Amino acid sequence: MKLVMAIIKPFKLDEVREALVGLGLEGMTVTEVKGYGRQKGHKEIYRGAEYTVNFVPKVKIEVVVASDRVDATVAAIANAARTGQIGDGKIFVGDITHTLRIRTGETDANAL
Amino acid sequence: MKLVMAIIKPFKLDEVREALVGLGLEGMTVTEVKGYGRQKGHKEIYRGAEYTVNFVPKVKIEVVVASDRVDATVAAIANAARTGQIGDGKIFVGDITHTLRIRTGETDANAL
Amino acid sequence: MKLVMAIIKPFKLDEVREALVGLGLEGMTVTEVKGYGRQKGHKEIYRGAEYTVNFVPKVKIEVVVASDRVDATVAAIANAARTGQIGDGKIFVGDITHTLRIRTGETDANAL
Amino acid sequence: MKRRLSNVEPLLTAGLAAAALLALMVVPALAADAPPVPNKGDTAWMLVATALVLMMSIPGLALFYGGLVRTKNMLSVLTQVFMIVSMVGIVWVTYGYSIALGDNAGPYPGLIGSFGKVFLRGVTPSSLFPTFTPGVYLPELVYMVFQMTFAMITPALIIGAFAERMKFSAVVVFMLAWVTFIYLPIAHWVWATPTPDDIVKAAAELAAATGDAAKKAAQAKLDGIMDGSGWLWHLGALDFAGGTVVHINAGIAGLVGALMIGKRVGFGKEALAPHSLTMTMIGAALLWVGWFGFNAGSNLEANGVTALAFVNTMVATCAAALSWLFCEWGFKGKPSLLGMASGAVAGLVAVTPASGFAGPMGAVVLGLLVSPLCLFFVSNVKRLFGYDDALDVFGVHCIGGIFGAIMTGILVAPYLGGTGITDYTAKDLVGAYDMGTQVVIQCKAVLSTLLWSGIGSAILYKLVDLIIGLRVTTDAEREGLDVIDHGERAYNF
Amino acid sequence: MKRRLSNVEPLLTAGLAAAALLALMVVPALAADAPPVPNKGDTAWMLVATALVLMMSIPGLALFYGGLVRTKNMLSVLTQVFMIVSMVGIVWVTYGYSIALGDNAGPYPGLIGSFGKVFLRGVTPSSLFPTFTPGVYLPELVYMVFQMTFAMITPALIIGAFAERMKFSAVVVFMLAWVTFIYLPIAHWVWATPTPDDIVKAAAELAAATGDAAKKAAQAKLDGIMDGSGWLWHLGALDFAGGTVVHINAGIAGLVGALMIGKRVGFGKEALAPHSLTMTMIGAALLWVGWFGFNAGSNLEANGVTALAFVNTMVATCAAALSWLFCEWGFKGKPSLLGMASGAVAGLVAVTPASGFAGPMGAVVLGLLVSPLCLFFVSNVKRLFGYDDALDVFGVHCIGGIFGAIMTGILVAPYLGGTGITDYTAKDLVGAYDMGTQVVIQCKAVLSTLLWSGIGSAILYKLVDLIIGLRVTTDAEREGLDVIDHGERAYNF
Amino acid sequence: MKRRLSNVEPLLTAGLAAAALLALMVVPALAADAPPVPNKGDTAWMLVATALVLMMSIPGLALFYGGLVRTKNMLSVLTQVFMIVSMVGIVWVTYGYSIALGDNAGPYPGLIGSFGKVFLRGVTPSSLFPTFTPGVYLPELVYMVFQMTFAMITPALIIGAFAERMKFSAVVVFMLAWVTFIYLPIAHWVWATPTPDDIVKAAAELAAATGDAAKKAAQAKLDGIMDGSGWLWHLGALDFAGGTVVHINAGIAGLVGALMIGKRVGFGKEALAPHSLTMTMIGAALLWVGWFGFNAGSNLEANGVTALAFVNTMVATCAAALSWLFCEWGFKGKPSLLGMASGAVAGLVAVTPASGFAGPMGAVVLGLLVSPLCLFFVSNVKRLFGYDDALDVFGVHCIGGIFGAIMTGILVAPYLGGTGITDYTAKDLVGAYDMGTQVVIQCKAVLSTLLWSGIGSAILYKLVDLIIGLRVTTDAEREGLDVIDHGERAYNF
Ligand SMILES: Nc1ncnc2c1ncn2[C@@H]1O[C@H](COP(=O)(O)OP(=O)(O)O)[C@@H](O)[C@H]1O
Ligand SMILES: Nc1ncnc2c1ncn2[C@@H]1O[C@H](COP(=O)(O)OP(=O)(O)O)[C@@H](O)[C@H]1O
Ligand SMILES: Nc1ncnc2c1ncn2[C@@H]1O[C@H](COP(=O)(O)OP(=O)(O)O)[C@@H](O)[C@H]1O
Repeated sequence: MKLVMAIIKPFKLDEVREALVGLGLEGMTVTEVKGYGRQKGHKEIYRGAEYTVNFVPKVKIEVVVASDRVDATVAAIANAARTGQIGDGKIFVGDITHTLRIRTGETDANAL
Repeated sequence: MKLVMAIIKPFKLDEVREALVGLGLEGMTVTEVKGYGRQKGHKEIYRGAEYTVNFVPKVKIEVVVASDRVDATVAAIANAARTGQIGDGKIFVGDITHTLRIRTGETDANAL
Repeated sequence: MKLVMAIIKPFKLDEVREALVGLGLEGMTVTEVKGYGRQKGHKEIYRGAEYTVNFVPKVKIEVVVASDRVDATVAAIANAARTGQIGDGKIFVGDITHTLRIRTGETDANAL
Repeated sequence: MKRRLSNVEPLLTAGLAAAALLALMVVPALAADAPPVPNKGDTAWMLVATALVLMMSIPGLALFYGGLVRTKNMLSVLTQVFMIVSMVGIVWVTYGYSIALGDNAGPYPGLIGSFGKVFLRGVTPSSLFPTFTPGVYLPELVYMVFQMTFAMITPALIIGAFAERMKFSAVVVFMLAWVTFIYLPIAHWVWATPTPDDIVKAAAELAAATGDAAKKAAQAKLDGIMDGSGWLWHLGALDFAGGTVVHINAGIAGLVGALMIGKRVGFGKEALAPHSLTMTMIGAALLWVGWFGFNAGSNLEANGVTALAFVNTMVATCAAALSWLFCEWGFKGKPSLLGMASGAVAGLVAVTPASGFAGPMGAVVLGLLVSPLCLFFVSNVKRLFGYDDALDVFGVHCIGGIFGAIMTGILVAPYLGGTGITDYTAKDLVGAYDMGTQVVIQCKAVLSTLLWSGIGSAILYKLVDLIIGLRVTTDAEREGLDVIDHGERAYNF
Repeated sequence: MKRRLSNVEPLLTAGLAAAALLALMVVPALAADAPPVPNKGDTAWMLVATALVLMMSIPGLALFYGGLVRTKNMLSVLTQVFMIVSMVGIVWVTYGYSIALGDNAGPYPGLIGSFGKVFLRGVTPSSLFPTFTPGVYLPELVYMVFQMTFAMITPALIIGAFAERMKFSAVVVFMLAWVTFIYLPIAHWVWATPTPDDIVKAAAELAAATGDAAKKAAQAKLDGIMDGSGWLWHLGALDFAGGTVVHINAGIAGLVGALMIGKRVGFGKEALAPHSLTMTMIGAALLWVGWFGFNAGSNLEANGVTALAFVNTMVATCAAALSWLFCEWGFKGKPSLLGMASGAVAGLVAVTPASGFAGPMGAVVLGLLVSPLCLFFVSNVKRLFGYDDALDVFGVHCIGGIFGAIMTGILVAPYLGGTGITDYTAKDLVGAYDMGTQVVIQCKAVLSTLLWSGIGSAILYKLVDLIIGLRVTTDAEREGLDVIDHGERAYNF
Repeated sequence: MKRRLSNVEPLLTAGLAAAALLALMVVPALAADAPPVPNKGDTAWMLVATALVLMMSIPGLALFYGGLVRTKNMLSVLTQVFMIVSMVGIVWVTYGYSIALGDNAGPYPGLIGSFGKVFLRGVTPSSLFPTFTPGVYLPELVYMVFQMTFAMITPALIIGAFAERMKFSAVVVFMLAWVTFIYLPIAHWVWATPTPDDIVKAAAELAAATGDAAKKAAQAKLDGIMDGSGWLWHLGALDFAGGTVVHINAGIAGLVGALMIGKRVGFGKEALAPHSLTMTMIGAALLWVGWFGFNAGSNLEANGVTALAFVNTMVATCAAALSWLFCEWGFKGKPSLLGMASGAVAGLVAVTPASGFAGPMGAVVLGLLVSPLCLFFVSNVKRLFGYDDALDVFGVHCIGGIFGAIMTGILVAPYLGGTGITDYTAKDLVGAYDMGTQVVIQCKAVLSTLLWSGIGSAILYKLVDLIIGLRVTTDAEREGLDVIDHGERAYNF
């Protein structure tokens, strides 16, 4: 199994979720994160003091899939999340060696 | 070493923490996340507008353990987190190749 | 490629970011997390009721780097994040098998 | 003259002859020509009422609206309301008061005031202003600043319609123009009234006049006094505290704005849920508390009619809040806080024109009815036509205001527990109330407001759009107005 | 008649003979039979006081409570308070006012009013209501709406006890019943008082009566007047602004509710920390500010006694806030904001019955003592018995109220700086104060309230439980009442 | 005597002879020796004003400040403000009032009061206190509690300067000492005034005196009365509502504190962004609303001058808010909410001393000018010198206060629309106004305040530092004062 971890623009979350559901993936986990990259932050001034906010709000989607579905998953996310503008984000893929569904005790592919 | 990553129901956090501590694990990292899965969200209506909230609040626990303790760890989490109802969550296990304790510079098993 | 995941003290975030940028790393993703470890939390009392807050606020930095840059990356983070006091945090390294830049479709090393 | 004249009511029922007597008895000031002394109780009440109306705008309205937008636009709402309040304060003392209410000496006294009191010329701590009771006066500065707060809140109401997408610079320019060209005239039409003492005196002279010539002269004098007042008031429109001037006016300007600026990015697709209903609740509660100043303060005195306006404001709001809650519970499945708060505001809006005229039970009925009507507009009608009146300025303020204005013509009826209308000239007596006529007058007032404000606002939006543009870019809208327009974020938790 | 009669105090010391004089001198209205005219300063003050008491409930109490619950239940608290306020407003004008305070003409005038003023029948802008000073009247609408706000806040206080677990529908039904069957009678017992003018006049006639028959007749008349009042008041219970009617009453109803509904899921195991002490602080501060309307408004006039009640409200609260802060610092290790805010509320509760009777130094002592007592209850006693009075309605309002009620009987003593008690009939003179008797009377008032409200509430809870059920399911409780009951979330940051 | 004496102004222009007449006519109380009766309108207004000033501190100032600190220090700000308010309330009734304003019978009446009214000895509900109009009195308890709220807010202002790093215990001790040794004397210097009636009477006797000896005696009597007043007031310093006593005083104490305690950890390196500008906006709005009580309440009556102070408070604030907004827009690129709110507060500060003296247009000018000045201080000057006045107590309150105090000397000029100065002794007449002299007097008042408060505060900080230490450890500062000092967190979302 593989962990597909995508960092995307927050307002793209719903489209990406729909794309994954369309693929038959029934589970995913989402985290609000802050990203640093080519897309730059903004300046804020509070009375005298000026602050540069280096991080921009992003959303991280983690979805564990069977290894053979990785490519489709990555493609679906990329298509749904793309705006073509700087800051669209990244997709990283890593390995998962075990999976367990807590409720039932099912493991691995059955647990996804 | 292995990274055990568990997505659980928020109100189970304390029980899971105690179970892990009971196992002699002295460190873990917790993130508030939103999960999508079989457990469905709810509807919200604000004046005329109706929104379906697809995600439910979950907690993600990440704990890195020596490889030989993975099974015990997974079992402990699963036992503590189980309610038997939809949405109890998942446990995923992946590999960790290096570990470092920042304070002391200790590495790998010593750093856990 | 490797995923370097560091759990650090929140007020060290800017120094660590600068250290990574100094190394030529142009992207990273940051999450606010709660940590449990040797550093203990505090007590809160609300009227009669006493609560022990077991978790302390931490920041998790995730940065994916080419495998040959792992050591430099880990060292840079460790140096910038160290205060020498309990709770300085951990650095974990895992494998990443694929990477994709959503905007351009570039993959792997080119996508970092 | 259609404002209730409570203190002299019993006398007035005796008709014109009584009026002569009255001039000598009830208003000794006139007889003796000694300057009237403001009652300190009235002054105290009106100062408090003024502070309460300011509190309605900031923080009240700002929070009510602010809680309903997304986090990234919170500060833009707060800043816009705060800016409008401040700008209108300066407009008011420089030329607004004079043009709207301070001076009926211009060439078209029915339509607009004139520049006689620009920069508050001649308004000193000892200047007096008449209340609605003959012989009772307030320090003019009190009246001036009380009315200022009405001019502040009205444009601030509008911003809810085009929230989350209009440029801050455009808001500044538009609002300056809007207050000047839309608000000031309408306020004049409805609220520029003659001094009751003058009417009473003239009516007494008319009554005392013998011989045709004398009668004609006296009548002409009385007519002259009446013609010096705003045309809607002269027509007999009843608007105790500003249903037309404030709510219908702002509501229609909001709708026009929402239509001309267009929908928010993501409207109808993404969830645009309120970022903090807690703030919205605080805002609604402070609006309610402050509205006592608005409605009961509009009596300009602290007496039994003030108490009536106060009570009506209380019970209409209770009724409307409950009514929205239960309608929503019945029709949409769940009783929500936002619904309850919206109902409270709808009730406050509806009772505004009626507050000093309806009886408490009439106010309860008004409240019970206004909520389902507004609920229907903010959900069904809005969905049907697909306009993005972001915070329902039209659905609540315009619709609630129209309903309240028309119902005022009904609920004022003595046989429905209303106060009836007493004429200072004692020609129309209590009881001789013609509901049909009054409702027609009310509709005229509503229509004139809709037309002037609707068309006028459209022209102003268009002009501002041509000159500086109304709307931010899509990217800016996504990022949020707080960072884009103001360089700040509301929260750093 | 145990309410202080400040203006005529010096005269009264001359005894019964003076009373005759008084009726002619101080109350010329009675002599001349001219209708009394309300003082506009009084009217202004009472209108403001009313607005302040509304502000205590919303947003004050709603935020104070709301901040203490978890995020997921925030809106349920806000909605419950808002709903109660609105519902009671309608109850009050339809039948509540008549039954509680508007009408002493029923068959059991000591126990309950009657339906003479349902739907505010006969209450017009020119109706008057007596204050506590002979010859001084308020517009009745002002009195009516001022008292309405007391009826609004009392049931709202209760919800803190069973917060985070009671069904919204159950709250609606329970509160409607509770106000009707518990609040209205108790308010009548304590606050349904005769017109001072009537007493003064009757006392004067008694003094002037010669011959046994005449004396008897006069005495009977006086007795009749007194018997027309609420029995607790007649008994001589001192409760300036509602220690029994509001705080003990709500506090015991809360405890009974907490016991009958049971503990929250996770109580004692999970952390149930307040979600926003910022909101709690705002609430506490607005409660304090609004409480001036509550306590000083209860004098119904704007005079020196009003000032005394105002000052006592200020200093008792200061003292209690400090006292809780330092007790907590000493006994629990850290001085907390929540402690300080709780102390302030405890002080406000305790000074409520005493506010117009104690001297300022007495109020300070009262404040210093009430905090450790309440702190002991909300921490130790609550832990000992293990009931889940979620927001400490019992520990703060009931205990603080009982303490304040009893201490009122002590602090009113002239030799402790209190005002003493002057009888309108001039039979008890200032100085002839019997502390023992008074404290016993105070205890009787406390006990009757505890019994009626405690038992009555238990019955009502049980009935509601049988009919629609009091509590949500465990799953719903875990999810939070906001989403379950209201379909909304408080925050979307 | 430099306070405006509005009601008798026309008479006074007739000079000394008129004063004799006046004593008999306008102040019949004095002639007939009947006790004056407070006007209920005045009493109502002043009670409301008092509640408004409390609302300025809590929740107003607490939120304004609290929103500007980081989440982890929110409760520390709220608790400090709440604690100061409570502590000063007790200080005031035990000895503060007596020492500052209650008693001019001590050995140095120009410098300090005495212990005659400790524990409010002799202050009963029937005690009266003179207003600024001869013959007009308030219940002394009202005056006492109104002034109490000024003593509460002044030290609370200071905490903004050393926010986020001072130990709670140190704040408690420092503030107790500061109020006692710095605030009470300065309040006395400026606000301990003689009874106008006494002056008028003495002036009349002087005018009536014939023969050198009689004249001398009469003059001595008049001088004696004047010498019994605070020295700054006697000097002729104009400070309508507390520019010196409150704002300059607190502002300089804050700067000294910020310097002595040192910068926050991370100052200049880490982002120390406000955690909730929403709270700051609520605070600013409530400060504005409450400030009407502060400024217009300072007239002690509800009349035309009260209205003037009210209007000036309104328009100066509007002008200053706009002015800051546009200056920031022009010079820093974006118009911010924080800027607008800061401008509003700067305007409120600046108009405080001038509120009853300037004309409305003068107040507008004052507001327009104060904002760029304060903006320059909080950004450029602060950066230049590198002190960490965390919430800009010096830059806004001290600088704004100084500017307002000096401008008061200018704007009071009748030819600039000001009210001019009328002397109760009728020696200086309206119009005979010498701006140069007055500005010099104003500067003296400013300087004395800066010196006494600056040096005095430095000594007190040092003492507290030696005894218990001023500052928390670096680790504690990183963790946040909420958890460290109070064992709580502000939010648990
Ligand atoms: N090497 C990396 N490791 C982890 N996260 C990264 C890395 N590079 C980029 N990111 C994440 O991807 C987001 C988008 O990257 P950015 O460089 O701004 O735009 P783009 O992906 O369009 O080139 C960043 O905000 C960050 O959260
Ligand atoms: N394939 C997946 N990848 C990542 N997270 C998942 C995946 N499937 C489920 N989850 C997480 O587990 C949670 C529980 O899953 P759900 O299907 O609702 O219930 P259950 O685990 O009882 O079958 C989800 O809310 C989501 O956060
Ligand atoms: N085994 C682990 N797995 C995941 N996170 C860990 C683990 N051990 C520690 N951490 C994280 O590292 C943080 C610091 O650890 P702690 O033991 O407090 O101090 P130190 O790193 O100085 O020994 C913890 O708060 C937790 O977030």
